[in-house]
Amino acid sequence: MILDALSVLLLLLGLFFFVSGLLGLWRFPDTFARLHALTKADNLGLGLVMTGLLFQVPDVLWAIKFILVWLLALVASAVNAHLIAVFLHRQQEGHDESA
Amino acid sequence: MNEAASVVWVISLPLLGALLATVWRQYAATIGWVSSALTAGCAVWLLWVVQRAGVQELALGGWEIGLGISLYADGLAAVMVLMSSLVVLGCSVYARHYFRAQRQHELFWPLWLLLATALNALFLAGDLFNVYVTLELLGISASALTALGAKRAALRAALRYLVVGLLGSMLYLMAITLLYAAYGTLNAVQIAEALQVDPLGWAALLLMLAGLALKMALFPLHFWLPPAHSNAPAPVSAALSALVVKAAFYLVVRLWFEVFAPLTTPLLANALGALGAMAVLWGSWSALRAERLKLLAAYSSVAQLGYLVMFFPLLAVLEGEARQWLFGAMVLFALSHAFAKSALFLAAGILLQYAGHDRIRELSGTTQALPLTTFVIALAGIALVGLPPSGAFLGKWYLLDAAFKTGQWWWVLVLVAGSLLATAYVFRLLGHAFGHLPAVKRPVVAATQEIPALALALLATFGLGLGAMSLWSWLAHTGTGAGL
Amino acid sequence: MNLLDGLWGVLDLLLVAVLLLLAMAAVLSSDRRRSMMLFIVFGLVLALVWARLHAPDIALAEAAIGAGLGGALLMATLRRDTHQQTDQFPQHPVVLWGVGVLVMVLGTAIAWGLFSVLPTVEQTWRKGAAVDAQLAFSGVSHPVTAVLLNFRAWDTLLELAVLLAAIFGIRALGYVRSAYVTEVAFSQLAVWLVPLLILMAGYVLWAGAHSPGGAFQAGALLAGAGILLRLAGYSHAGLPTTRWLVRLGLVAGTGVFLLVGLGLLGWGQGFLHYPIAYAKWWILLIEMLATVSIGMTLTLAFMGGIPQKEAA
Amino acid sequence: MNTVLLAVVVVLALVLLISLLIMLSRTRLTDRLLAVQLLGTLGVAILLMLAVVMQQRAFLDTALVLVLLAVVVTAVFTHRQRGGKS
Repeated sequence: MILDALSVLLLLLGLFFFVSGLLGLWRFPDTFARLHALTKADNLGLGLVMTGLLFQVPDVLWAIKFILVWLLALVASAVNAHLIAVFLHRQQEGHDESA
Repeated sequence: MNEAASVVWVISLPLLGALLATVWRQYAATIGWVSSALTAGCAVWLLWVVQRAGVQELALGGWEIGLGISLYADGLAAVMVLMSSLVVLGCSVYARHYFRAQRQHELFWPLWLLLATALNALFLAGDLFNVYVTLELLGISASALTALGAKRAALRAALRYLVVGLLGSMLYLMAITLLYAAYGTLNAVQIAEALQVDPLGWAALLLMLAGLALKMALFPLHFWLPPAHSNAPAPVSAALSALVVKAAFYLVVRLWFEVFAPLTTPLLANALGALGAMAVLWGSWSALRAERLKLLAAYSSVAQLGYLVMFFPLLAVLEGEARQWLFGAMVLFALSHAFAKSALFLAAGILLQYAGHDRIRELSGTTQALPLTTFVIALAGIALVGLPPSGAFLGKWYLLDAAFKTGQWWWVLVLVAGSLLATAYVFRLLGHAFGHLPAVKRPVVAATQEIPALALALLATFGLGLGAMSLWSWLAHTGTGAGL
Repeated sequence: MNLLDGLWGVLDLLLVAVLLLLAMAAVLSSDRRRSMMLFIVFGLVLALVWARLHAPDIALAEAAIGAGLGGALLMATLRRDTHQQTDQFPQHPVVLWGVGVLVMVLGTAIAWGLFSVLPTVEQTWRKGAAVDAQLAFSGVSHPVTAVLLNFRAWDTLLELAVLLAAIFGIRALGYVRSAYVTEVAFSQLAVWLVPLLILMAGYVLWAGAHSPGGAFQAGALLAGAGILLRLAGYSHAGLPTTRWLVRLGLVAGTGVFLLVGLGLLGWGQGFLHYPIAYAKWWILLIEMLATVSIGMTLTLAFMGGIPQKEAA
Repeated sequence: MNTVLLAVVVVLALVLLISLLIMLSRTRLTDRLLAVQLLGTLGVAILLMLAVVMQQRAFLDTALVLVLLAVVVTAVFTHRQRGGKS
């Protein structure tokens, strides 16, 4: 019961971060700021959702896979954010007219 | 080896050839024509097996049919496989000396053999989803081969051809989804047995007909055919016009007369026949006005497919013996067109190589320079018009006969008008070709290019005409799906 | 219980709304880059929908091939397409009306057919439980793999041939390969990701015997690794530098599949008829080579052909 | 508990819908790319939740594949070609 409550709490926190990421995407003035808000949101949001779910899994193999997904998502989101930032930077420097 | 193995070999040999030609690129041409020749041999074997031992049904993997896939070879399928293998063989021999650029050579052979695999696999498929897979292979290899034409127009035509082909396959796939959801099997015979006259059946029939009409370029969905068929390399054009559209027609025949037989009403058949009639008139008229020989040949294909569809309304009302003979005549007409049209395209390729263009107005002197090629064009023309002794003559004659017998005289008008137009475009072509030019240089033409074209043209006229009776009677009486 | 059903209903509605919105936006958008981004998201949401429909196999395939690799290939195509010309279909009003009517008729036919089949589809599925009955004799314990590699192996064999035709088609279009600018930071990250992708491919292949997975998904992951290597500055994307070895790799899957089938025929078993005792091993062999072939084909599709010597 | 989890999934799907609408309203390419990233993460989160609710371990593999290939897609999209063309 306590585990369930904890799980719900974490899930709600995760949701909060997702929603704030959404707000960031919507309201933040320039793209770098949006990038910043977004990366935070989806790493933390996904992390919290994942942790919340950890209390609900049937066996330890599930738990390992959950953590694996999250770790990979961290790596992936770091790479993604870097790529997007470089792309954006290049655009703003005027290297790229096609976008 | 047991007799049913022939079914497997006519599909496996070209596929094996395609794989070998990919890896051993320097021997690709040799691998190509050797495997085509072996396939043709196996196709004869298959026909012999079917003639002797009746319908061959092979459950692949040893699973019960329905769970596993079956290959199904009856008389119609065996004849189509033989037709396709012979045309492929002719074009393969021709193609050895056709391509100049190394890159084209390297890409042509694997794709060409994959096309041959797809055709034979399609003719022999007993499973409707398997048919879809073969349609995919056929569509992709055919449009890739069209792109080998290398000109910008060819690339554009190839891409459009690809998109149209995918659209057709998609419609067909949707129909299969519906049928599978309703009957829980993909096997054609099992679906035919279970099929009921209900909205689902109608929807499936409509979707399949629409998809396949697109693929066989039935008027008014023929818009993609002339650019694709006229811009592809000559051996590819030959196969596209002679075989690929015919594969779609073959599927329509199978679905119409076997799977969906309870749903097909004379009204629907007449609607199809009307489209066919318009295809005949429009295709022949456009062929008459075409500036280029290959464009003429492509438009003539639109018309010839129209004739094939015009058999449907008459088959819908005839019964018994007369219907069987008419069915045989339709197959004979399809065969005749396959050989004639491939010969015409191969001849056009020779002309294009030596004259540098195929503009009909400027063909004067062709007879002097390329007598054999002109002869091939004339023979192919005989079959396209439907003059005796070609196979098409028998087909048209019997169509005429059936139209009178059933009192549907309006088809006769279309038939006569189409034939007159065909005569006009063939004689316009020959008229220009026979134009005399002073001092024409005789180019050296590789015999391996002219002989296959001649052989195919002879098959269309004398072969099918004089040897037709036994084949016709066999088609009418055994194994064809007509009686199913 | 009622609340649960209600929530499922709301979720379904939301997913359908998202899917429809995406599809319409992707088709109607005039900017092709935008369309493709929408298409990729479409693949992602479609994977969710398949998951919701209890179809984990298709969800996995959609994630790997539809959203992931398909997206990468589309992007690559768009970037190679330097001339911004579009092939306009005829705009004549008669043609447009004709197409419109045809689409309406076919759409109605599909809807009509679907509505008539929906009430009975469950029964049909129960009746057609032949796969489960024969699963024990197929050599694998996952029904989808059993269908793909054993019951309907012929379809899969031909599908592999379709991939082969596709790669030749891409070559026939004669794309100009452009070189990529390599960035150090990206190359460092790619070095981390490539082994992960290969490991994951191995896992997905192995998992296919007993749970969703298999050669096509694993091949897509391998191709993902190849694409990353290509972008990170490896001109051959990890493929062999000997050209005939590449070609051998391309045909390996189809080739072994066909040779096993024909070999069994020669053995007296029948085409593609595995003996029960060895079925598992034949399937494993075929799947492994098919994975390699699919991975190489998709990587080459991204690159536009077998790499030539590239200027530094 | 499943009801609660499913409710969270519904909210996540709602967020997905809204981010899609934001994405459609944006004209700049990078903004759209950002939105795609958010959509991807939301998709993964929904898949993880569905895995627990529907007791399907296979969805975890799907999530892994999505995460890994998302990088490939972004890399292809943002990578620069020689000659300054992007």
